[in-house]
Amino acid sequence: MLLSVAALILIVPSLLDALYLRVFISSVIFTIAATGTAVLYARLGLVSLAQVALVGVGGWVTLRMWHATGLPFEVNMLAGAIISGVVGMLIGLPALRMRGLFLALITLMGAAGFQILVTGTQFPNGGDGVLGIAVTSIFMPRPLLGESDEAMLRYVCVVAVLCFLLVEFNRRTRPGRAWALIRKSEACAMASGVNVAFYKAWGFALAGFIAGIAGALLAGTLGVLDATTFPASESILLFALTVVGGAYHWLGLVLTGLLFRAAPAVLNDIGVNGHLAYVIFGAGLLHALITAPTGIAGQILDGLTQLAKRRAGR
Amino acid sequence: MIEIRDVSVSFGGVRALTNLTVNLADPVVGIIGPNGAGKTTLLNVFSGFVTPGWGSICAFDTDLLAMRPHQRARWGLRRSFQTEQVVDDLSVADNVRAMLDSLPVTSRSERERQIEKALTYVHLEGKADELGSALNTYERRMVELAKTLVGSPKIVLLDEPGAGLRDEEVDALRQTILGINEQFGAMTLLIDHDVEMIAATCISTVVLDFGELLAFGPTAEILKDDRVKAAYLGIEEAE
Amino acid sequence: MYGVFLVAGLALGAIYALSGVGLVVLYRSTGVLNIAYGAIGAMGAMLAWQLEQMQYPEPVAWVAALLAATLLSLAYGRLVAPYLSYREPVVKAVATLGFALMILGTANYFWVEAPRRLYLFTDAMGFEVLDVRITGTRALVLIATLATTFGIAIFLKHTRIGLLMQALANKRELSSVLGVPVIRIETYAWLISGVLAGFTGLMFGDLVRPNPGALTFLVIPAIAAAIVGRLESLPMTLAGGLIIGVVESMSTLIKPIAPYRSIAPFVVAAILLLWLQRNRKLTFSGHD
Amino acid sequence: MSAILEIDNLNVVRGHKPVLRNLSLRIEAGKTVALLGPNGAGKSSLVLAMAGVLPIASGIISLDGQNLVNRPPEIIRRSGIAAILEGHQVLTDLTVEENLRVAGFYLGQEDLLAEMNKAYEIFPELLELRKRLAGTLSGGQQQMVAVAHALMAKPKFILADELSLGLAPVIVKRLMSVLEALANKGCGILLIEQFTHVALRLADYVYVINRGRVHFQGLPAEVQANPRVLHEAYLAGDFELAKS
Amino acid sequence: LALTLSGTAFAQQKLYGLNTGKAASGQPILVGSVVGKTGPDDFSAGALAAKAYFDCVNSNGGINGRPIQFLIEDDQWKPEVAGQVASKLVKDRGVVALVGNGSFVEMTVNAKLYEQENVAVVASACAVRECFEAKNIASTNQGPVPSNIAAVQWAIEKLGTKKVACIGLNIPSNGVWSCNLTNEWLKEKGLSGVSVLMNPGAPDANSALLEAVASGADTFLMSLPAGLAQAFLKAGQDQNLRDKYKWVAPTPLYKQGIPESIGAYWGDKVHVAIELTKWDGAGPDGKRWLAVMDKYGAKSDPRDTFSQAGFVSANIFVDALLKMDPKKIDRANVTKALKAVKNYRTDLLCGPWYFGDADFHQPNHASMIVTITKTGFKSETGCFDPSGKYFDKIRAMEKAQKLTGS
Ligand SMILES: Nc1ncnc2c1ncn2[C@@H]1O[C@H](COP(=O)(O)OP(=O)(O)OP(=O)(O)O)[C@@H](O)[C@H]1O
Ligand SMILES: Nc1ncnc2c1ncn2[C@@H]1O[C@H](COP(=O)(O)OP(=O)(O)OP(=O)(O)O)[C@@H](O)[C@H]1O
Ligand SMILES: [Mg+2]
Ligand SMILES: [Mg+2]
Repeated sequence: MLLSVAALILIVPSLLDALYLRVFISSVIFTIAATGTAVLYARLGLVSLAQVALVGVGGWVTLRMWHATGLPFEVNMLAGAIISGVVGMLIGLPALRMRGLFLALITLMGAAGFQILVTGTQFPNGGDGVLGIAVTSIFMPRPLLGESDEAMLRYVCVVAVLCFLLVEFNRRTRPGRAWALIRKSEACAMASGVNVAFYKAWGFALAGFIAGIAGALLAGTLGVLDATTFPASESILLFALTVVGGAYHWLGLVLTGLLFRAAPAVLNDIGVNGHLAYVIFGAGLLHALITAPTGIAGQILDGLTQLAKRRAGR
Repeated sequence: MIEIRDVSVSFGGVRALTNLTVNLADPVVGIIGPNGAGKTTLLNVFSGFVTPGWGSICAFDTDLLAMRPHQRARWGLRRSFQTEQVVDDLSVADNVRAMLDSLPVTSRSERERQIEKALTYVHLEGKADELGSALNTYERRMVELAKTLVGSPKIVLLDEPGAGLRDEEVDALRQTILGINEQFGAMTLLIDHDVEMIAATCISTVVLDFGELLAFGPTAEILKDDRVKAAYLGIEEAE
Repeated sequence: MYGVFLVAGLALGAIYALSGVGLVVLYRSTGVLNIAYGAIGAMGAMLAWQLEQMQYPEPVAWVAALLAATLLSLAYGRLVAPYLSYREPVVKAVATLGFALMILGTANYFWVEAPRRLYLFTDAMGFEVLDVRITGTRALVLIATLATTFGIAIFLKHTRIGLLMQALANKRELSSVLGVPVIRIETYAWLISGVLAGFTGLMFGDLVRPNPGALTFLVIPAIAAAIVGRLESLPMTLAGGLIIGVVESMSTLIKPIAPYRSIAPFVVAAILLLWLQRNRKLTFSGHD
Repeated sequence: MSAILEIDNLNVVRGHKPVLRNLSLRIEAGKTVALLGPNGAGKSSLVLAMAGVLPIASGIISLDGQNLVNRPPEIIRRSGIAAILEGHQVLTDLTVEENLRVAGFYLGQEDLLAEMNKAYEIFPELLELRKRLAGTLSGGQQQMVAVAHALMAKPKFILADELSLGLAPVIVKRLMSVLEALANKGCGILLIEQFTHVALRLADYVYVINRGRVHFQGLPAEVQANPRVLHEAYLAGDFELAKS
Repeated sequence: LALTLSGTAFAQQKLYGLNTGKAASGQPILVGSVVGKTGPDDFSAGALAAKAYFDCVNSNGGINGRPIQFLIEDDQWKPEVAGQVASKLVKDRGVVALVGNGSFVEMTVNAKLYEQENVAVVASACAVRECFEAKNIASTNQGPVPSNIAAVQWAIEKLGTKKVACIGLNIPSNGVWSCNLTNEWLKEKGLSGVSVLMNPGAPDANSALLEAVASGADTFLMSLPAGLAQAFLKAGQDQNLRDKYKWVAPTPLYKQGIPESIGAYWGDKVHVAIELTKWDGAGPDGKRWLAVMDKYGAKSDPRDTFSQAGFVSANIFVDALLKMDPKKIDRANVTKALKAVKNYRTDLLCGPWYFGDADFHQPNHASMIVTITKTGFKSETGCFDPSGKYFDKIRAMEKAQKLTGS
């Protein structure tokens, strides 16, 4: 499994042209972000509609760190991820008392607030002080291992795999079991000795951390960021697509990333009018939500098991 | 030894428990009473989901109410719920392991030993690796029971564990409950509407009615009590 | 000075409150938080503008706006929503984003960005309060908000349909087993909310600007007002909307935060909600 | 005129799994039919299918010759079949009284009040609780509301899934006499009970099902006289399980 | 008569490029354009005008026989998409240059790519600061700063303005930047200005209006996109403030449909500084622009300032290429040729245009003032170059590098 993924990561980037290199880099980055959404949704039964905003937080911190210190990208990325994890935890604090739609909406308020703040402050581009904006944007350089688009695509893929593994590790150990109990019922979890508040906060922190990584990678790819990338509506869309792709399996998250970034790019590339693309995209979203309740990945996997069964039956 | 002193609970204007005072000492104690008598509420007070207006519960010389819910679990309080809570996408062993995660059982081998012992005790040793979703109602009940038995429990609270089981299964459950004290050293409080089961397992029984203590004593005597018959069993006219 | 901003804030708050009320009404009966609410209203407003351009009399524009919004709302309610009825509320809510994108794309396709202005006869009326002129349109928004808030609250409480709507919102499947004609009742709810969306869109088209994008995403601050009412209480939603408006307007007076005053809805909603929840214990599964 | 609720060769699939397989069964007005079977036999699925909640793959459900297959639940309810679903299902955000009003909303105002009063007579507990949100009731109290829902509908047939679950013996007794009275008045009853003896005492006819199939049908006396009937039916399931 | 004739002949010649009347059939020259089309506003007018002109050139001999293949990409107002489509044009398709770019986000994201790949951009709708401060981008429009200042300078001279409230978007590289520079300019003149910043998504222009009123200014400078400026005017009308204040604005309000949509109430009360010359200018290039648009553009293509700017960009490009050896038209040579453009004169611009080799490009900085009447726009001034240090610096640089002298 891991081997074939490694082979894919090695080969595919060298086959793509410049446009699709860029498109796939973005797709993988948002696959990573969706991984965070999925931790909350699939493992804890909670919904965060602030994930794209947290990606923004991670990107902001990464840029700020680089302009301030000039440290290697990976260090800044870690800082971005940690801060974004903390912010994620703060946004998730109300989750200790709420769940369901309410909680989702509270996180949406967080995302909307971020949108306004960051429109006003913009992302660091080399200006003085904490909030300073430079006359001419200074671009943060790519990470050493990702200087060309081709290398960058490999770089984000490797980070994505690491993020999957991080989540998988959490899922298979203590936090994973605690989350499973909480999802079933908080009362039951408490009666089982689970510190519900802690493990919920842990889930939000992990989701935020992963979003931060995605943000850092986005900043690393583009060198500068812009507030228009992180409106609240994008956070809603990312969650919707996580459901459409399938939150319970990594394949679903890969699909989420592709739907979020590659699908619009393909429509744009083949010259579909941007407004009509919205219509197609919206209709596709509705269609997928209706016809694939377990997500597209769920359907694919279901189909495969059925097929395997039928083969075995014969 | 559990001392319940003056425990009162009200939800808004509804009094669910009124000045409940009783000392429980037997290995298996039954709690019965009409619907809405306050049985589940009493269990919720034990596990900390409901904070009583006043009163105290002292168990094995520990003030139970002073602890937060998950701390009580670490201390040794266990409970099952009126609707079962087995997690579908965890294996049977993981369902039990989740309980041990937050208990101060340090060594890995000790944990595995305890899981095995509990699963063997409820006759699920062969299903340790199956997912929760593959179990039937009875097996799910048994997983819940196994969960309450790991990590040296002191008190096990069971809320209608027999509901929805068929007769032979109830028999098996009965045997399981009876052995808890001997095998795991915990004291069991059992709520059930199945009087036969109460009679067969509980040494003494608490009867609640409208949040008040209606009667308390050895089970056989209690079930003969006229007030209990009238309020709970509904056999006053028949005899 | 303060008075001026207070009055302006109330006028602004009425905008938030009006759409908040529309959102809550639908949510209470169908369990759908309609993110497409703004888009539906926008479509109504654009149509009204178009008809005004084509020199139709104003009443025709009004009717067309309400009708278009109602039809859109009904279309979603009848054709799409039933397929999602068994999904969790969040999924039902985000699904409406798909509908919003469809409407927004269509509107933008037909009405490419251009200078536009919607005229309503109420614009010409007006009176002064504390040095602020309140136009007829703003007054109408405030009155309509008050009227719908209390009218609908009474309707939901005292009529059979209101009761059945509540039942549906609570448990759809059980309600149908109990004999509630699900489709019919839900149709009423989508109808009412469609009319409200159309009216809101028309008012916003006048007060904000007839621009599909701007009107579509106004739904997010409107959700803030609805949150204050816990998606349930109409009077609280009204209060929430007004408070948000006043806070936003008053923060103009505090220099450092003035440019960021649009954040008010979100901050106010979060704070009020946390405060209203302060006594709640940890949640139990299945309860929001 | 006596109504008949008939099920013929019913097949129901949940997920990818057939849960009812060519199941046939018949309930006559005024008669009580007990449906027995181990956990997962498909009893609840049958009730859900009959109530119109589960889609039916093939087969016939007919009430006096009128086909009810895949009709919406509210139509089935209105035509006189009231299901009491498993697991004390109530409208949690509504008060007890509102719950009853919803269940009988299509009756006239007077009828509604009359039925409501009848329900309160059977469950005086509910009268006291009528202003409470149903979600805050105890498990047993909720079950009373669920039964009252069915009574409000003035049904020709009642499908009762695990009626006594979580109810105090005193209430179970009361309920059983309510069912008896209903049957005497001409209502057909499908009774699903884990307490076999309770069910057998009340029933006029018994079906034992397992794994979605009928394994035995006959008079309660036959089952009582020969408990092996039950055991064999239950074991049949295990046997199949071992095979597959 | 002779004079008009020769004028038409001149226009004719330029209108048809090489004026051969024959379609070009050689190897196409790839040219790209990145515009923000799908989003809060449509910035594609410049590219559409450029396309019309390129079509015209192609059917008249092309660039010495080689047709221009023009690829327009929509950045959808999204930085990532902007990066993607620029990569596509510059790397995958290998365009020799970009012409007619107009966007809010594209220049910021791609400035570095253009520099690395040595491709020159003759933009036509720059809106943010980064666009004017990039090495390889020069635009034919002037952006908010000169336009703001021109409007204010005129208001001081003609309307007696003393204190200005600059109403802008709370975006650092747009509203904050342009309002700050305007305020600095006012300070230099011994007057004062305040910024009133609002969020792009703000629903209600009313509080911005009240804030502006509270600032004590006598003149409101609406440095906003047309939609928001209009909302601001509407709030002003609601409060009936028309006659209590002076109302001026930079270019965005110079747009078809504005007089009708803001309404007769505002007739003769709103004054706009425009970045290029008037649409109905009588100059040969002005006429040629409209003629090309009519013949080669779509009916729905806007005929506005940005269309003019796109037309100018395309002309600059074609003129530069026509001078080159058609066999040597590659990116490096085109970039060199474009950067060498100086003292380019057209009646569509108020001043001469140049690309130059600097880190900073503001070739277009002279404006005209128009007043919005009930039915249209009325000229107040001819072209003038605003005074002040900001412009002195630019003019000094132009002189030193001989970019404008003839
Ligand atoms: N959250 C609550 N809010 C209001 N009243 C409540 C709440 N929880 C329980 N009650 C009431 O408290 C009383 C006791 O309820 P409890 O659940 O303890 O009964 P019980 O003895 O377990 O009954 P059952 O046998 O039916 O499960 C009931 O009248 C119930 O309605
Ligand atoms: N939601 C569901 N989706 C898919 N399969 C289900 C679902 N619920 C139940 N089943 C399956 O349907 C079969 C029949 O279940 P059903 O609940 O009808 O049995 P039952 O006879 O009522 O059992 P019990 O006595 O436990 O209530 C079982 O094998 C069960 O696994
Ligand atoms: Mg109970
Ligand atoms: Mg069942």
